Parts: sequence; structure tokens; C-alpha cells
Amino acid sequence: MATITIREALNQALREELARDEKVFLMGEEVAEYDGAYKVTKGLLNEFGPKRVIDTPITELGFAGLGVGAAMAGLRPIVEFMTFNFSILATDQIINSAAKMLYMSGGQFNIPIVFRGPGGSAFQVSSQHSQALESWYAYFPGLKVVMPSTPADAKGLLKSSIRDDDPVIFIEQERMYGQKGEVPDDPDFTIPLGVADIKREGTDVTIVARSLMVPIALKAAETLEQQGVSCEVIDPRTIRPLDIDTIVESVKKTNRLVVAEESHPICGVNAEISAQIMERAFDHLDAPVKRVSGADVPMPYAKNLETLALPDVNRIVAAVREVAYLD
Amino acid sequence: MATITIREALNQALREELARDEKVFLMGEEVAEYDGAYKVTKGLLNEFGPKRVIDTPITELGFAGLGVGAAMAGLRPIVEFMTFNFSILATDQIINSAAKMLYMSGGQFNIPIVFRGPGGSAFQVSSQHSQALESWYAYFPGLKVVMPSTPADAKGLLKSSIRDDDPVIFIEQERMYGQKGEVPDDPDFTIPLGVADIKREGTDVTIVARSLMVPIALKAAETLEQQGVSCEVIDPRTIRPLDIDTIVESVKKTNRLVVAEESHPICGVNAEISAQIMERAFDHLDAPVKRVSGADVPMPYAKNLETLALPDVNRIVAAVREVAYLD
Amino acid sequence: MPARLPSLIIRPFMSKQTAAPPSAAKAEEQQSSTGAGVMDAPTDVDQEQLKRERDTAKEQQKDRLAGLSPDHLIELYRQMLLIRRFEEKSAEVYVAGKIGGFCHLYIGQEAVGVGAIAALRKDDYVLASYREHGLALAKGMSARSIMAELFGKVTGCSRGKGGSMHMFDKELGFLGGHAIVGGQIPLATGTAFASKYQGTDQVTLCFFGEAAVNQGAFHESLNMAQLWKLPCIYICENNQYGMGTSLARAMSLRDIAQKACAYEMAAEFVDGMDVLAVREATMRAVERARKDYLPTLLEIRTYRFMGHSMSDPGNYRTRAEIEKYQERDPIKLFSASLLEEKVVDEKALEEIDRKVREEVEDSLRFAEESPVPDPEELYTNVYANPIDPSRK
Amino acid sequence: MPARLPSLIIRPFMSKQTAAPPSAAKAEEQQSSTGAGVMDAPTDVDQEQLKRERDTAKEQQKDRLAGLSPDHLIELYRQMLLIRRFEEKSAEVYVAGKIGGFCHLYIGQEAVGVGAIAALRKDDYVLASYREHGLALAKGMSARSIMAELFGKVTGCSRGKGGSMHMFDKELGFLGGHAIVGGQIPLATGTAFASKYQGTDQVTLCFFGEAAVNQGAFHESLNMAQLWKLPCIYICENNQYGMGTSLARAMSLRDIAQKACAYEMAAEFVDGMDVLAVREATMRAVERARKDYLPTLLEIRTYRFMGHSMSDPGNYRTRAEIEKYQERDPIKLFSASLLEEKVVDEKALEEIDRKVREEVEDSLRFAEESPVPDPEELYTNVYANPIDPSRK
Ligand SMILES: Cc1ncc(C[n+]2csc(CCOP(=O)(O)OP(=O)(O)O)c2C)c(N)n1
Ligand SMILES: Cc1ncc(C[n+]2csc(CCOP(=O)(O)OP(=O)(O)O)c2C)c(N)n1
Ligand SMILES: [Mg+2]
Ligand SMILES: [Mg+2]
Repeated sequence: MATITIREALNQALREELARDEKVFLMGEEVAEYDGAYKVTKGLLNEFGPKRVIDTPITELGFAGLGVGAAMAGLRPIVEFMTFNFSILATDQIINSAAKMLYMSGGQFNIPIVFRGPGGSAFQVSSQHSQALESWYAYFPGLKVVMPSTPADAKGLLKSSIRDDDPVIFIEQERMYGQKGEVPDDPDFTIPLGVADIKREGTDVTIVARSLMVPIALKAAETLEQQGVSCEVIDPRTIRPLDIDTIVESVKKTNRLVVAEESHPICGVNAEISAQIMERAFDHLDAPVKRVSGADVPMPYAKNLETLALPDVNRIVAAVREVAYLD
Repeated sequence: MATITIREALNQALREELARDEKVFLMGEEVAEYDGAYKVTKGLLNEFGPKRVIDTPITELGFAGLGVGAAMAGLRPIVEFMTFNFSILATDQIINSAAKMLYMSGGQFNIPIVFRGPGGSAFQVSSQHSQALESWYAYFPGLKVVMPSTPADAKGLLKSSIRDDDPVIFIEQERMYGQKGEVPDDPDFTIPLGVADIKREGTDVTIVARSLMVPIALKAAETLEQQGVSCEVIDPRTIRPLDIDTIVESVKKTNRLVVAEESHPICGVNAEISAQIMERAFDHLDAPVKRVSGADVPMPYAKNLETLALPDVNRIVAAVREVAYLD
Repeated sequence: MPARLPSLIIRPFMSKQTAAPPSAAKAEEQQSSTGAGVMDAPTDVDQEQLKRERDTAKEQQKDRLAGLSPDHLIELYRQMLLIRRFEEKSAEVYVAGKIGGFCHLYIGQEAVGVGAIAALRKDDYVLASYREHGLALAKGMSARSIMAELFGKVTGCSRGKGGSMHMFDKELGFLGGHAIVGGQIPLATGTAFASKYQGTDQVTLCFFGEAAVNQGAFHESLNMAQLWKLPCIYICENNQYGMGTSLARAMSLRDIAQKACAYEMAAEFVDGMDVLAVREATMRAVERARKDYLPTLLEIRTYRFMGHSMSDPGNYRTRAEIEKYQERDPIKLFSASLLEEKVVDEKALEEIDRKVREEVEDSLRFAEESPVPDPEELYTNVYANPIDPSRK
Repeated sequence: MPARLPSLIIRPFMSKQTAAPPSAAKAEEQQSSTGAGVMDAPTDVDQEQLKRERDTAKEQQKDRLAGLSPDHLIELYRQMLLIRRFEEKSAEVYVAGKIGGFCHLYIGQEAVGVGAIAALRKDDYVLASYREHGLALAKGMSARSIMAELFGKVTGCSRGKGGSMHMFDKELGFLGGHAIVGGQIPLATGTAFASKYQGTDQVTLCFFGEAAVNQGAFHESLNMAQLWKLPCIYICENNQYGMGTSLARAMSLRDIAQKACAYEMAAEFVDGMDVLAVREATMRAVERARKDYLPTLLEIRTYRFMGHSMSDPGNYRTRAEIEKYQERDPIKLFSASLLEEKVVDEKALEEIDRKVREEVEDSLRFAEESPVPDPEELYTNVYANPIDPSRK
């Protein structure tokens, strides 16, 4: 097991899958000669050449659609959005072509494509460049949505996503690329889509967190441990389909649930988890599910406001104490 | 009070607001010479001329952005999407320009624009033309989202939306244009945004429904009345901001809630209402909130499948009976 | 039936082999509301030159007909007629309420699809808009599978899930049927990309209406196709209306072929009422694509004889305009040619018509007798690799 | 400092008044990776013709300088220098970690913004991309309000909420600061629409980089602007790179001005290192817009001396290439002209520099001393008409 960053883990996954299957290619803005705006694709052009690793014009709708078309003709494209903010321009091709093609062709054209790139909040880049869009994509049947929070998950899930025969939205967190962790060396290491991971076991309160919120939830759990509260931290890893069973099992044990996300709250993934838990574990809940979300405002630039807009350890701690009726 | 269709009510609202304020103009595909693809804009070109009522090229991203720019320079555009399905191409301008402009300009540029058109399911037009997108837009702070279910609401809410100083997503239901109802004659009749309407009073179970689901929920309530179950039917009318207080009040009385929508379930408006009700009325709930949503699949073309994909009276009746523990 | 031969006005624009493009400045005149001259080449063409071209064209038409086997010519005719009869039947069953949704007919445009697809190999790809019944037939899909799809039956080419706007046949390289205006243009650029990537010499034909040209997707795609030299042929079926909006009310420059200038792409303007002209222009483009991976933009000017869809009364056009174009009905023009050159006689034509009508009737019977999809089908085909939530 | 005058190569393309456009076929040569000739007009221009043009240009430059008041000339110079010094300071404070986010500098491109905005009236509109500090200064916004915005202070032009990429000033007609590549192009088309609608004669300048031209938004906007005759001037600041991607790797036709041909729009190619050339070309476009509501596409060729943003090391360009362009530093070229024509002397230039530096220092002090936004500001400005949920 080597200790590497999420950036390196993603890079390995891309390298291994490009090497494994000639049908896989990578395209996006600055992915080739520039080694990626966030260096996730570093060295890949060098290793696989310009046929497999392709710089695109700034033309998100166009190259997303080109990727879907290439998938219809038998390739397995990986399309990088420099950030997922720019995928907003490509939603028509993602939603109307990629997500629906298999269904509307009566099962003839599956679309094995991965749309990937950083998403969520970045550092002081204001509202157009700091958006969490997972709930947006999770809304659409036909798509799978994946969000890793550790290097091992990043690698294992990206490899599974590339091998999956359906369109996958793979959202990396821009602030987390440098995060380090152990990653198995086995080149066939993968992590199945649709399976949540219990990042920490506990007995009193369940915290469901994804992406950027996972390390923050884990820190909150540490703090709470010192306060005598044992938290179980679950990372769903795949948002669609959601492994609700694992969460239900946990809630049956803890009877309390806090869901944490950096995204806006309204119609977010927290809302979905909260609703599903009520549906499946109502009688086990000793307190209403508590949502901790990013502020319901566009992301401001000023650092002090930006900090306020994002959930932090304190807010998760407070939420846990609230559902445990501790204050 | 005249009895008119939703189509006519919308047409009246547009006519009156165009007449009231020179800054208001209407643009979109086929809105002028063709009188609107669904005839909502009938006669307006004739009455207000080509300066105020403008046919656009098929260029959704472009004319949505043009509308936002015109709003920055002091106009009050009404932008029609022939259907909201096509707004997917324009999301960048709706979300990144319209919704965020006031915030990122530090309060200098509010965007008084209405994006309107039919949304939700239509008749056998398959998956790319039959999508409910309200949860999508409701996710974004900066937008307001409105969905009327009666002619009076359609007129009153559209007038308020046009007079509102913020961007409003106004989603009409394509299947409901012909629906009739009474509409006050007062040309200053408006309905405030953000206020839910109790469409039917009841004591046993609360049903929250919007748009197409309102008449279906009302029918379900009739059926249920015969079965001895008294339902309160609430139409939030505005999805963002959501008048949760009215729903909470009702749930405090009935202790049971069914939420009905034609949209896909995951991260939908039903999920949001369910989560909020748990947060605010947990101790009043005698049963978990029950969601009735459209199928979690792209909309199929075949009529028999299409019918199965949409909630109907029976499914709402069954859901109510379930939360009332009647079966 | 008009006796004269169809005029053949093929003028390659902007392709490097040919002269500089004509100025587009006068396009206005060309797009008169009465439709005068609309089928002709841009009016900045010298009129005498035009006459010479027409005369040459007549001669060429003779040679053309002579250059193709009678069987091939008859097959082109049969395909056009099949499309016509199929669409007439679609209209009939639509009006009778037997099918629903939107239904965009191809009547009037048959020469475009048949002529262009005749230039293809079996394994080439075709992508289209919602106005694709005729293109699907031309690509070899059976009338049965298309009619059954219109009926929402499980025997339909998309198992009843796609309907009129989403016909697919993987085997035959017919890749839909797309209902977002312009949406198929990036997709087709992608299939062309895949052909080049995989080193096959398959080409892609991408059909779209002239109103789709205003979409950003068109612009983004053409740039990539020329930049990366992708074997995609962009066929703009310029029927001069996008729903009720005439070209002139939606586009600042109306010579669509000339828009290729912004991408340095080869382009041609083609008479879309002449099936052989379409076939030849497409063949030139196909050769460019197959040999050199070069894209082409073809503006094929045509006209739809019906409304935009079955629910469009089409009040925005005059009867006179429609009649003017009906004089250049591509099927009538071609049958006149075939008769004049004695490729067929009237009796043979009647026999073709009889067979075609029988094929359409058969498709209707088939569609009516086929079962609707099983209710379980609602939940199939959402994912190719569905994830069983309880598989752990 | 180079002694020679800047060459003035203004060639209107495709505008109806002028001759046919040059073929774009040779654009390839023009975009060599060493940057040779990049600042020049497209190379298909006859070389002798070019020399004659350059000679005439030299003469014209003399006349130009003579035709403007010394105050006006000095003001143009001062604005360019202010931008340069402001951006140098931005870089400094960015490196020092005093500001965060992205920071895209305008160094090297000063003549574009200053020259173009000099052609405007106070009440005209300017919209820009994220690379807008310099444009905001040129439109008259104070260094204080811009620097404070970079610092995320409440005294910033967007109250600290927008930051480097979202500068706004309603009073001064500076309408942002937009961070989605191409996003401002439809918006600017809309402000131009509003001017025409309201019957004012305000014009809109829309600035964007050459890489934004590949976005669908560009295409959709230009079509509408020409179709409806909107007074919008589209200024493509062609600095030849979109982040690390050179024009040649992203665009099949690289003569951007020539892309106007697809919309029948007037266009000019302008030397972006010559502030007077930019000013004059923009004045021609402004006149067209103000009098006849006609849009124009200006391709203004320039170069950014720094990386794409402060976090870009810029390895994709050779030192030699950068140095070559630095020889044509717009500020150096202009000061040389001013000195040669004795509009100013060295001492006057030094005095301007001193004042400009002081203005920048002052802005820095102001920014540092200003308060950050109040925590409540997080929730303000989301809605102009917030709806109080409990107002009933
Ligand atoms: C993005 C989008 N906008 C609007 C529509 C509605 N619509 C369907 S077809 C059509 C006209 C298209 O005209 P054209 O491209 O010329 O093709 P034609 O119908 O003439 O074949 C319109 C506006 C749509 N399907 N997609
Ligand atoms: C839609 C979108 N895609 C990608 C980006 C990331 N990005 C920001 S600037 C830029 C390059 C733009 O180059 P150009 O338009 O030439 O402007 P310049 O930076 O040279 O001024 C890119 C790719 C973005 N902001 N928006
Ligand atoms: Mg058309
Ligand atoms: Mg650039």
C-alpha cells in the first residue's frame, strides 16, 4: 500500500484504464499538453499520445456530445470538465443524450462514458466557480453519480466508473486533490459502484457525509468522542444509486441521523436521504434527521463570507448534539 | 368572475402586464407570428407589435442570456421556452447569470425576468420532451420557482412574477392549458409569490400537490371522503421560496402527510418537503411522510408505459390510506 | 406532371478546389416570402451563367441516368415512393387517433434522404432529428419496425419507448432520432470521431434542419470536425422553415453552405428536389470523408409539403408557395426523368406503387397486431449495468 | 525601448463597404508556434501591399497624434500605465498571499481596453470576462474599489462578493466581470437590445478572449445581433492562448474577424498593441452602432505577457515568443510615439508614472484598511424582493 494523494490516485486510475483498454480515451480542456488544469492527467499525453489524450476547444456542449456519440460507436470516453461548473453548458448532452439513450433506443445504445472533474467549493472563486451539482445530476434516471472522499476510493471508484457500461458523473473535490491516504497496489483493485462505506463505526449517532464533508465529519466525530458521543460516519460514495440499506442499518442501531453536505440545501442529496430514512426507518428515529448544508446563497468571494457559507466541524458537532438532545 | 382556461388566463396576464409597463416585453420561439406553439401568446403580436413580442431563432442559450442582459439594462423580459425541456440548453444563463447577478454584483444588478413555458409531462412525446425540472431550478438560491394549477392562480401568479424584481421560473403544465376555472375580473388581481393555497380543507391527512397533481389529488380526496377519510389538499404554488408554514400548520392538525408530484423522485421537491416536515413537525407525525412521484425512469413513448410512469388517483388514494394505517 | 427535367444546380462553395465564395450580401432577395427562386442557387449567381449551368445540367442528367443501372435508378425511386406512402399512412393513422405524440412527416424531402443515403455503405452511420421516418426507411429499416414504433408497440425499432422522434437500429447504423433541435450534431461528430479513432473508414451522415444551424451545438461541432478532420458530413435539410419561422426571420446570413467559411470547411449547395444531385454531392463528400477524414457541410435545399408536425396547420405559408414547390415534387420530377429516358414505363411505375402500398399496409397490420410493451418494460433499459441495491 | 513607430495594420474584412475577404486557407502559416508574424495581419495579404500599408501607417500615425489633443493622448497613456501598475501590484499582493481565488492579469493587453473604451461615451455599456481589472479601470472605476474587491472588502466595487472575476459598477456602466467563458456575449447582446428597445443611442462593448469564440454562445449571439441589428460591438481580444491552448490547436479557422462572414456582420482586424489603432477601429464600429444599430466584430490581436492566471506558470510558451511580443509592448510603443512627436518629454512620463504608482499604493492602503463584509452580508443580495415566509 502506497500513501498517495487523491490527485495521484485518480491519475493512476486513468493511466491503468487507458493502458487496459484501447477503447478508453480522455478528452477535455487542457488535459493533454498542460497535464490538466489541476494536474490530474499529468503525464498521460506523454504516455498515451495525442490520439488517446486530447485537448479540446472550450466547447463543453460540443465535446460532451462528441463523447456520447463516440460511446454510441463503441468507444469508452472519459470527458473531463475543467470544473463541473462548466458542465452546466453541457447538460443537454448529459441529460438528454447520455442519460436517456439506452432507454429511448429500447436497449440498443448504452453509453459507457465518464464525465469527471472537480466540483463543489473551491478557494475564493465566487459563485460561478463554486457550485455543488451532485443533486442536479442525481435527479436523472440513467445517470450514475459518484463522489469519492479518499485516495483509495478515488482510484477504486474511478476504475469501476470507467469499466461501467453506463454514463457516470464522477465528481472530485477541488479542495481535496492534495489529501493523502493509502491505496492498494493491486492494479485490479476496484470499488464497486453503489456501495456505501462506513468510515468510522459508532453507536450513538449516524453521520452521513460525502466528498469534502467526510474528513470534516470524521473530525467532528473525534471531537464528539471526547464529549462521550460515539458517531458512525458513513460515506455513500455513490449518490445514484444510493446505498440506503447501509444507512438504514446504521440508523437502526443509533436511532439518530445527521446528514452533512457542502451543497445548497433545497432539493439536495441531504433532503433525499432524510426523506428515505423517514420512509424506511421512521420507527427507529429518536429525533428528526438533521441536515447540515452549505448556505442557501450563491457562493461569495470574500474569505470570511465563504467560510461562513460552508459547514464546518462545529456545525456538525452541534447538529449531532442536537439530535442526541444533549444541549 | 369569468370562467376561462389556464391558457386564456395566462394570455390575459401577459396582455395586462404588457399594457401596464412598457419595459415588459415577450420573446421566444414562435411567440409572435405563430401565436405561440401552445397559443398562450395568442393575439399579443397583433396588439403590441413586433417590438414588444418577438420571435427568436432556435437559440435557447443565446436568447435567455439576451434577456438577462436586457434586464441588466432596465427592461423586464418575459422569455418563453417553447417547453422547459429546452431550457436545459439555457441553464448556464439562468443559473450563472440570472440567479447570481444580484449577489455577485454586491446588490447592484437585480434581474427582473420571467422564464416561462410548459413543463412536466406531455402526451406521448417520449423522454426528451417530457421532463419536470422544478427541483432543478429550486436548488438555486437567487431564483424563484412558480407552478400554478388553476386559471386564477395562473393569472395571479404570472402577474406577480412579471412585477417581481427577481428572476422567476414559471412552469405551466402542458396537459393543463385547457383546464377551466373562475378568474377574478379585477385587472389588479394578483397572487403573492411564496404563499401556499389550501385547495381543500380536511382533518385526517394532508396532501401536498402541485401543478398537474393538484386536480388528481383533489379527485383522490373526493374518493377518500367516500371512504371516510377527510383530506386537506395544499398547493404550495411557489416552490421556491416554499411556504412551509402552511404545510406545517396542516400537519399539526392531520398528523399525516402525502406529497405528490409527477417529477422523478430523487432529490425532488417531495424529498425537500418531506425533510422539512420532519425537521419542523416530527413530533406531530403519526406516520412517515409518504412520497408519490413519477417513475424513476426516462419517460417512455408507449401510451401504456407512459400512463404507468405517472402518479394517478389510485396511487394517491393508496398512499393516503397507508399513512392513515387503513389497510 | 412537369415534362422538363429537374435543373441541377450544384455549386461547391468554399471548398479549396473551387473559386472564392460569392458574397452573401444579396441573400435577402433570394428568400422572398412568395418563395420565388428559393430552390435555386443563391441569386448572386450570374444569370447567364445560371442558364448555361442549367443547360449543361440537362445534358448531365441524361448522362447520369445512363450512368446508373436501371435497377439502381428504380430502387431510388422505390425508396422515395415508399417514404411518401409511409408518411401518408402515418398522417392517416395520426388523424384517426391511432398514434399520438408529435409526428413530423418527411413528405417533400424524400430526395434528400434517399439521395444522400444512397451514397453510403451499409456500415456507415446516420443520425437525424425527429423528422426521421424517411431517413430510417432509406437506411434500410423495415416499414414494420417503424410503424410499430409509431404505435408504441414492443415490436417497434425502439421497443415502443422512443416513438416517432426516437427511431434507432444499431444493426443498420441508424443512430436516432433526436428531439432536441441540434442535439444530434455533436453526437454525429462523435461517431465520426470514433470511426477515425478506430481506424475504420466509416463515415457519418448527420441530418438536421436549417433552423438547427442557429444552435451553438452546430458551431461547436463544425469547429471540432474541421480542427480534428473528422469524417462527418453535415447535411442541412433546408426546408426553409423551422416550425412557423422562415429562414429569413431567424438567420442573418441565409446561405447556409457559406457558413462553412467560418470553419474553413468544404461545403456545397445542392438542389434537394433532385435525388441524383443529392446522391452525387453526397458521394463527393463521402469520398472526402472516407479517404481523407475531411468533413463537409451540405446545404440541401428542399421543402416540406405538410405542416411542421401533424398538429401544425401551417398558416404561415401561402397555398401558392406550396403549390410552386409541389411542381418540383422530387418524386414527380424523378419519375418524369425515368419515363423520358425510358428507364421505366408507366406500367412499371404503377407496379412499384402497388408494391409499396402493400408494404405500407403490411406494416400497418403488423403494428396493429403487435403487442404493447409489457408493464415491466417501464423499468428496463434504464441502465446497462443496473446496480442491485441488495447485492452485498 | 524600440524607436520605430508601431505599424498600423487595419484591414476591414467582410464589411460591405470593402472588398471580398481574403481566403482563410493560409491561416495556418500565420499561427506559427514561435509566434512569428502573429501580430501582423493574416499572411495571405500581398507582401508588397503590406509594406505600402506599413509606410502609410507610419505617416498616419503622425497625423493621428497630431489630430488628438496632447491631454487626450496623455490620458490614454496614463490609463494604460495605471492598468500596468495596478496589475503588477495585484500580482505582488497575490504572491504575498494577501488575496486569493483566481487572478487574471491584463498586462500586455492594455492598449485594447484603453483604446476601445476611449471611443465610448460615459453612458455606454462594457461587459467583460474574468480578465477585467484593466477594463474596469478604463471605464473609470477607481483603483480603490477594484483593489478592495480583490481583497474581498465591503468597500469593493461588488462589496467583496464578486472578487477578481466579478467587478461591477452600475453608475459607470461596467456590467461585469463574468467567469463562464463566453457567458458575457449573450448578456452584452441583451444590453444592446435594451438600448435599441428604449430608443437610446447607447452602445455596448463586449470583450472576450479568442477561445470564447468556440463557444456556442458566441455564434448564437452574433446571429441575433445581426438579424435584429443591435448596437453591440464584439471585441475579441485575441491574445492567442486560451489558458495553455494556442489558437491553432483549438480553432479550425484562425482569422477570427473572418468568422463574421457567417453572420454577414461587419468586422475588422486590429493591431492590439497600438492604442490609437484600437481607438479608431472602435470609433468606426461605435458610429455604425450608434447611428444605424449595426453590430461589429473586432478581432484585436494582442498578447498577454503573464500566465493565464497567477497560478499558471505558462510553460507552453517559449521565452523567445514572449520577448518578441514584449518588444511591441503597447505602453512602450506609445510612449515612444509620444516622445518622438514631442507630445511629452521623459520627465513628464516619469511624473505620470509617479502619480500612477501613488494611486495604486493608495488603493492598496484603502483595501487593506477597509473592513471585510459583515457576516450578515452572507444572506443579503440574494433577492431584490425577498419573500418573508411569515408575512401572511
Ligand atoms: C432545443 C429545441 N428548441 C425547440 C424545439 C421545438 N422545435 C422542434 S422542431 C422545431 C423547428 C426546427 O426546424 P428545423 O431545424 O428547420 O427542422 P425542420 O423541422 O424544418 O425539419 C422546433 C422549434 C426543440 N425540439 N428543441
Ligand atoms: C465555460 C468555461 N469553460 C472553461 C473555463 C476555464 N477557463 C477560464 S479562462 C479559460 C481560457 C479562456 O481563454 P480566452 O477566451 O482566450 O481568454 P483569455 O483568458 O486569453 O483572456 C478557461 C479554459 C471557464 N471559465 N468557463
Ligand atoms: Mg426547417
Ligand atoms: Mg486568449
